[in-house]
Amino acid sequence: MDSAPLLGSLYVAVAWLAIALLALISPGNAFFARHLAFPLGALAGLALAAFGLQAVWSPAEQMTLPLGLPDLPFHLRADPLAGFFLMLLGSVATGISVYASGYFREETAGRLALIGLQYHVFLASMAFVILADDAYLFMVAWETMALSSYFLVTTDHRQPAIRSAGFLYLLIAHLGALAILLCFGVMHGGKGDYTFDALRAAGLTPLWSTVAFLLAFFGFGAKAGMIPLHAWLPEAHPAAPSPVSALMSGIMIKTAIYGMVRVIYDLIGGVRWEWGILVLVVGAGTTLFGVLYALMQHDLKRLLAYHSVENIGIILLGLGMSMVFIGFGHPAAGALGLIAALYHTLNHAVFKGLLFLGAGSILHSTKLRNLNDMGGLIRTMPKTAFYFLIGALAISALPPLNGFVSEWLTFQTALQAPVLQNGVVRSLLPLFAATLALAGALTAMCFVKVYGIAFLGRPRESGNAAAPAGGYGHDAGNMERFGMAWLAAGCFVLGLFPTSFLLMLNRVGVSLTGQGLSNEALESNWLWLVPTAAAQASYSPVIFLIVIIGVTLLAFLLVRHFYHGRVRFADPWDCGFPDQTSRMQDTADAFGQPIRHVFGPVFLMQRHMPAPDDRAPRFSLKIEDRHWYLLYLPVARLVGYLSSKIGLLQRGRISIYLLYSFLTLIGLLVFVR
Amino acid sequence: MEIALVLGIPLLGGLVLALVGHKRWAPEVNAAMSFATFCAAALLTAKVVADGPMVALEEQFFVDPFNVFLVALTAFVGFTTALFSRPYMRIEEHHGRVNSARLRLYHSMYQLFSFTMVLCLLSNNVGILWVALEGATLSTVLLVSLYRTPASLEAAWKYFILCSVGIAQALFGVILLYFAAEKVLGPGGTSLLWTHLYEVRHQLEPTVLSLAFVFLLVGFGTKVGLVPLHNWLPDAHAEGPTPVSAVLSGLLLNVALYAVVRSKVLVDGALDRNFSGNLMMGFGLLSVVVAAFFLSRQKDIKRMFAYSSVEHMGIMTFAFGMGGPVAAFAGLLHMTVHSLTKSAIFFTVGHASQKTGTQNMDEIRGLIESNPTIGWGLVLGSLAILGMPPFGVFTSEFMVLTTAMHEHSWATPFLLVALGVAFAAIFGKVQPMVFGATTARRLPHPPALIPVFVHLAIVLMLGVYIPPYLVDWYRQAARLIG
Amino acid sequence: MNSAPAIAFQILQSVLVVLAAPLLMGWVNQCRAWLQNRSAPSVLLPYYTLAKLLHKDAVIARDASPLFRLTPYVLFGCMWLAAGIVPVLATGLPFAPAADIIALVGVFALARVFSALAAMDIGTSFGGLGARREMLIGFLAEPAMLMTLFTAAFISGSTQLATIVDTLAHREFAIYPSLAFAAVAFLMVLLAENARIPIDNPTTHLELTMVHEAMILEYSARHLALIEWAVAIKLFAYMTIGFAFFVPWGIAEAGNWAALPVALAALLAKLALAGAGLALLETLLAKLRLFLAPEFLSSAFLLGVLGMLIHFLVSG
Amino acid sequence: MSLASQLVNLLAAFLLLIAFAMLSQRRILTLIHLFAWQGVALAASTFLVAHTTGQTHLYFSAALTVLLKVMLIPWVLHRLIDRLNVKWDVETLINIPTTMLIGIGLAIFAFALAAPISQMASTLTRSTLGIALASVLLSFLMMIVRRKAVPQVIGFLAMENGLFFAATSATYGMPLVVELGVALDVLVGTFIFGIFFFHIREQFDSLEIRHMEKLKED
Repeated sequence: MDSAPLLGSLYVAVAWLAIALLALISPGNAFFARHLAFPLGALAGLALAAFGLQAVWSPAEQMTLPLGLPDLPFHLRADPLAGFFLMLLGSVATGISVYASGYFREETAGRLALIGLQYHVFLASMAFVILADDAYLFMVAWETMALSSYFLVTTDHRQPAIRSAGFLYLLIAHLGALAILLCFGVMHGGKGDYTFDALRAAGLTPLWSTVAFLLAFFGFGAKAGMIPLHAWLPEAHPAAPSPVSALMSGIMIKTAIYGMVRVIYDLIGGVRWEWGILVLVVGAGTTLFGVLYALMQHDLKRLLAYHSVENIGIILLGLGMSMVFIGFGHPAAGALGLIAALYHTLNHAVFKGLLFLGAGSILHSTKLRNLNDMGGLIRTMPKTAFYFLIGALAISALPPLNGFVSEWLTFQTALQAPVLQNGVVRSLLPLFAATLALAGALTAMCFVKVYGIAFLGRPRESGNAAAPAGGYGHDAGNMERFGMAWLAAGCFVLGLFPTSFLLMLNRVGVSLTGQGLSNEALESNWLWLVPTAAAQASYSPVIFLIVIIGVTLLAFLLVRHFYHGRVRFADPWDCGFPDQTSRMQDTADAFGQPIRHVFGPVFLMQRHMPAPDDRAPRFSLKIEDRHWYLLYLPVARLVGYLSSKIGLLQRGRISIYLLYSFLTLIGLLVFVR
Repeated sequence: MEIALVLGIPLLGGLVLALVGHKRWAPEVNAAMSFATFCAAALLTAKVVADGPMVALEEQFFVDPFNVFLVALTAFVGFTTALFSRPYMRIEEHHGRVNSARLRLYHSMYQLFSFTMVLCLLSNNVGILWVALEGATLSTVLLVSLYRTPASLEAAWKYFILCSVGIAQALFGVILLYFAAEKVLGPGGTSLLWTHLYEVRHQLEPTVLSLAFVFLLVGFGTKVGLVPLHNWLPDAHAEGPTPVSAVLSGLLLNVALYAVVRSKVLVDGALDRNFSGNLMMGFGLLSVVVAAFFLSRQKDIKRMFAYSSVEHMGIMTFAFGMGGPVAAFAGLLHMTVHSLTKSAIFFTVGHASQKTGTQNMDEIRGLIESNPTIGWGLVLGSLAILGMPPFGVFTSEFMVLTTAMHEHSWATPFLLVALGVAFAAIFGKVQPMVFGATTARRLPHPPALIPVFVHLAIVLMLGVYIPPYLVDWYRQAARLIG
Repeated sequence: MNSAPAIAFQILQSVLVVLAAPLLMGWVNQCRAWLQNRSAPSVLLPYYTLAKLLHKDAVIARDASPLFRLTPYVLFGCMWLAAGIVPVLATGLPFAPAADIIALVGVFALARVFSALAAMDIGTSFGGLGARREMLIGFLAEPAMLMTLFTAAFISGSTQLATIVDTLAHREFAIYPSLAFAAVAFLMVLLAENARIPIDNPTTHLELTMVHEAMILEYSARHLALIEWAVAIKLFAYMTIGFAFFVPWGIAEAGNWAALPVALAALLAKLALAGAGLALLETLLAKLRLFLAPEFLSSAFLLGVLGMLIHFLVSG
Repeated sequence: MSLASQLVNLLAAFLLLIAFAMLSQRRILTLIHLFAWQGVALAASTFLVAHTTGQTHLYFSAALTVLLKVMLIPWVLHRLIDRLNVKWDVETLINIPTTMLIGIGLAIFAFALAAPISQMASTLTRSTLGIALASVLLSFLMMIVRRKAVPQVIGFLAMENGLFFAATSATYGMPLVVELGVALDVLVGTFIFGIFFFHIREQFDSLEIRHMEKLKED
């Protein structure tokens, strides 16, 4: 069949919808929702990944559904870009769905039915966002996605914090959606035709295309979580059940990247370098802000959420560089930047999904989410600890895992700067690369903190009821472990065989920018990752891994062969101070202390230090986001002020009301005269 | 024939219910009559869709796609509201807020109100249209004060005075229209017949018509609830019984807007410039913005949704003001989905406030826990009215916004701000009401929630799929008024 | 490229680095002792220490996880890998294209992360303290290092070490002002990364100041030996990176046996000088307070960035 | 200018005069009387127009006016204030001279507005359109400034009078069916107002509308 990938993807999306409905229909004992829905959803995801992969390598194809507006039936299209994101969605959703089938198993029937419904509607709407080929279907899918995820976030709606998080989330999502809607309004040529084909053909003036770009950037940025529109993200992601956090952080915010690429590269077209500079500046700010605030967190899921902000910043850096290069007429370098950004998108989906799942397993088994209460989990949850370590190393951009590859590609893009003619811009790009370097190192620091505090050391608050002296909880169940293993394998595959993905992304780049990587890059085999030319840069993760394992093993064997393997066990050295307790270990807050010291002005801190004579000394620290005070609260106050002023219009006096009518009448009559 | 049925059934129903007095089965009769009206309206619709526009009874009545669509909508919402009011008013009676005399008044006036609505829509005579619209005020004013509380009396008084005065201005507009028409059509009965006016609209005197339009806009606009003429609206919605709020928002405002749009068509014919359109866009925009800011300070749940009606009437007025096939289509669609959604919201709101014994939003909590259907109905309805896809309200807002962006891009920042503020306001208030721990008690009668979900299902359907015949129908209507 | 002689070169270099690294350590210590007017220990002392440690029984805390025992090997492996990438004796090594300068920095980061994790494994307050300080230094040193390397990368249009060295060593001589900035920055990073004065003092175990030593407090015997060895290789690797960038002359082509003696001699000379220089620096400088370390390193970072900008200004 | 037309103009002037008088009148009883007199003037002018032009339906209209606005409604109002025992003087929000000044301004505005339309009219009453508009606006003003419920209603009814006058003066009256409908609305409206007075009185012990300012944004 000709339209296999598109039709197949459509079937998968419909299958998800069907699962959603079936989950709702059998609420009695929720057998379906409990045992079948999520595994079936995972299978569908696997199929979607395959179709997406096929779509990348097939020519673009379109179809219409007999639904939608008059004159505007739903248009669907599968092209390489969509195919890539479908693959991302499908493959990551597979792991998360398997995990979810274990995670949600103990929910009550009613809740489970609702979760099953919302979860699969969420998945289906994301698929439709990617498949949409007209503005209307796109918006419908986009907002359905927001709505279904909102309900998932508020699953535990009895907690006020979760309610307000959900509200904030939906509000910002809606504002962003309005901006996107207006962006489509700008692009459509007044012919009432909202298909993407028509929008592509619109031919805007530079002014209007810049307006469209700004609207799209704002609208999609709100969903992606770039500053200063990120405020919802660290609230909503921790509030949601962990598989949902993983979906949101792993996939949903990537649909915003999809939207950005689709609208800016494909629909508006004619990318200008000034746009790229804006994207770079925002991206750099987002990156640094995200990682610095992540370092300050002690709520594990919140910390991960801030890292999502950071990684969106990294993706934006790649996109921005790409736009700068394209704007200056260097599509090859532009394609490289785009590829780097998209590759990071995929990588982030995989490792952030993995990390959120790991956090979910911790939460599930210990009921803890505050790092300061954890410790020593590696002993009770060794398997989770292993998977989490892989995720942590991947997000810290350490070779040979996947996070490194995409950051490496981004650096390579920045190093193309000498081709630019504009001296200022040329010297700016390395600065953004410096930001990326800084963020990478800070991320590593943050994950040393997370891993060291949560999994290593000894349990901290042993007074905690959930924390028996020997440690907490139990390891994750089989399904949960399988889900994590799937994504952890993804980290390895993406890290070790980047060339095949590079070639795939090259097709995406060619389809969007008209030009791809150099021939030398394309001819390199699976072993060698060569972005431009072998003399310029190359990287072979497989060899890298083999050597590092080989050398490590060699060292081990040599030591064992020439010497002995004798080991004695003892208490840790107490420095001559025998009364140490596990509470004296470093806490998450303490770990961030140097950063607070160095970057003090960035944070809004409220600290309470114990006095020397305190009976029960406590240290408390509250870090707040300055954006609240600089942006959100002023806006809220302005709205409050305006509405209080407007409220004065209506003071209950009928005479005044009559006067309004009277004045309106007189005013209009004067106007008519 | 069908016209006679559509008009006769509610009139008969009103008389019967008034004469017989309150009986135990009065709510059922009310619902049955409304159902019969709906059936007749469906017949009429089928006929018009098949045979095209027609006039009847010495041209005093006429039906075209525009008004038959509203007749069908009116009859449908009238019917579902009657279904809803059956348990609702029983619970009110159980709570001792109404007695049988007032129920008699309520049921008969409900039918008479339906009658005036249908009359207003079907009348070919602009004068009778005015009379019917004033009749609608008269028939609902006593319903607003049904509870005889100080607040409800105050609300009804304001409603009565403001609407009567407003509509008096419209009468002046009608006189001016007649004055202009007489020049062309000669004195006598035909000069006020819309079908005739429509044919000669290009020959009407522009000065007079522009003046007439001002009076008509102020007059009918008062009933539409355009800012700053809207002040009666929140009070009347908040203090009357909920079924009345539902029909006020769902039907009366639509019909008043219908009158404005009809006037606009004539004025546009007479004037070259887009005079009426600009005025309507201005009023629409003002209503949207002001109502959005009002929304964020509400404490009373019905009052809040009343302001939401002001906002949505503003959007429709803006859409019709823009004109053109897309915007007019969007306006008509918005009329449909707004009246369905808003009445559905009022149904849930009614039961919610009965369950919690208050209309104060700070005291309503945890509806999803205590009664999932009411809670989900409210939250889905609110999301729908806020323009969340895949509900149909989004469809029309999509068309309005994108058209506005293209043709009147200056207006879009205002719309954007207003929609954002409205979203924050309404959703920020609805969310705590549906989530969290509950404050509700049991109801003595099972609530009627089927209408809620029927309405929402239709709105949902219109969001993803508009049946072709409906599209045709809208298109024909849009052509008439675009 | 992947000819047998080239592979032989690769193996030769790797083995040489591993074996020679403790010698460099000994040389630095000897120089420092001379400069400080102490009687110097044998230049071979590091070898004796390693042998002693390897023979001892390992003592491990009861709570230690497998990560703790794995880390010394990983550290050693990482450093060995780094030594294989850097063109110490020759360019065009068969293994070199597998990792460029960015990957090299990645290798060091990997090692750092593992050592910090291992430090936190036991759950003593010292381990955490050391890890925290190490990461603090690392997060600043790593970007500074990258910026330095980028300066060179921009000059040569490549991030491949081999290409960079080729460009700098074999083209006609040119003065790159940007490299001067980069060199200073690199030196600062080198000091910080290798736990030298003024950032850390490799000889102290004072709680308030120690960084690296705090992290490895729980290690003993063969594990400690591997770590110490890895530290020595790291210093060696860093120095040779510096040579490759700033004084690349004398380096051989892989497989060119004839050039080997020259390259070896050049390397020895450079190392001797650099070791002495390091000892001199350590003698002249005082250790900084911990919270001055960020300032020190951010200056390095800024110098690196400045070097890059100057490259663009001058060449543009 | 024909005699009929002069008479109509005279009656129109009389109508306007009464409108001003109502605006300045404090006593409620007198207000009702003035309203009745306004009805008389309206009926007379309608009759005159009917007689001159031979528009038979205007006779109906005139009769209806007499019946409704001269007799029935004043009588109802009279009974109401008797029953409700409200004979107090009328207070205004703005003092009466100011109100009058505003009224004069409105009248001038109305004339200016109506002038171009009057030019187009072919009726013998055409010059009175401005007066009709002025009396509508004056009644509106009166509704705004009065603080009691009853005078507000009288203001509303006076506005209807102005509208009727506009209809006859500009167009020789609306079609009969419309006139009947409007009359019905006015009648029903008056009754509902009456009902309201009792309800309000029952709830608030007074007919002052300042009690009814509770529903507001605060």
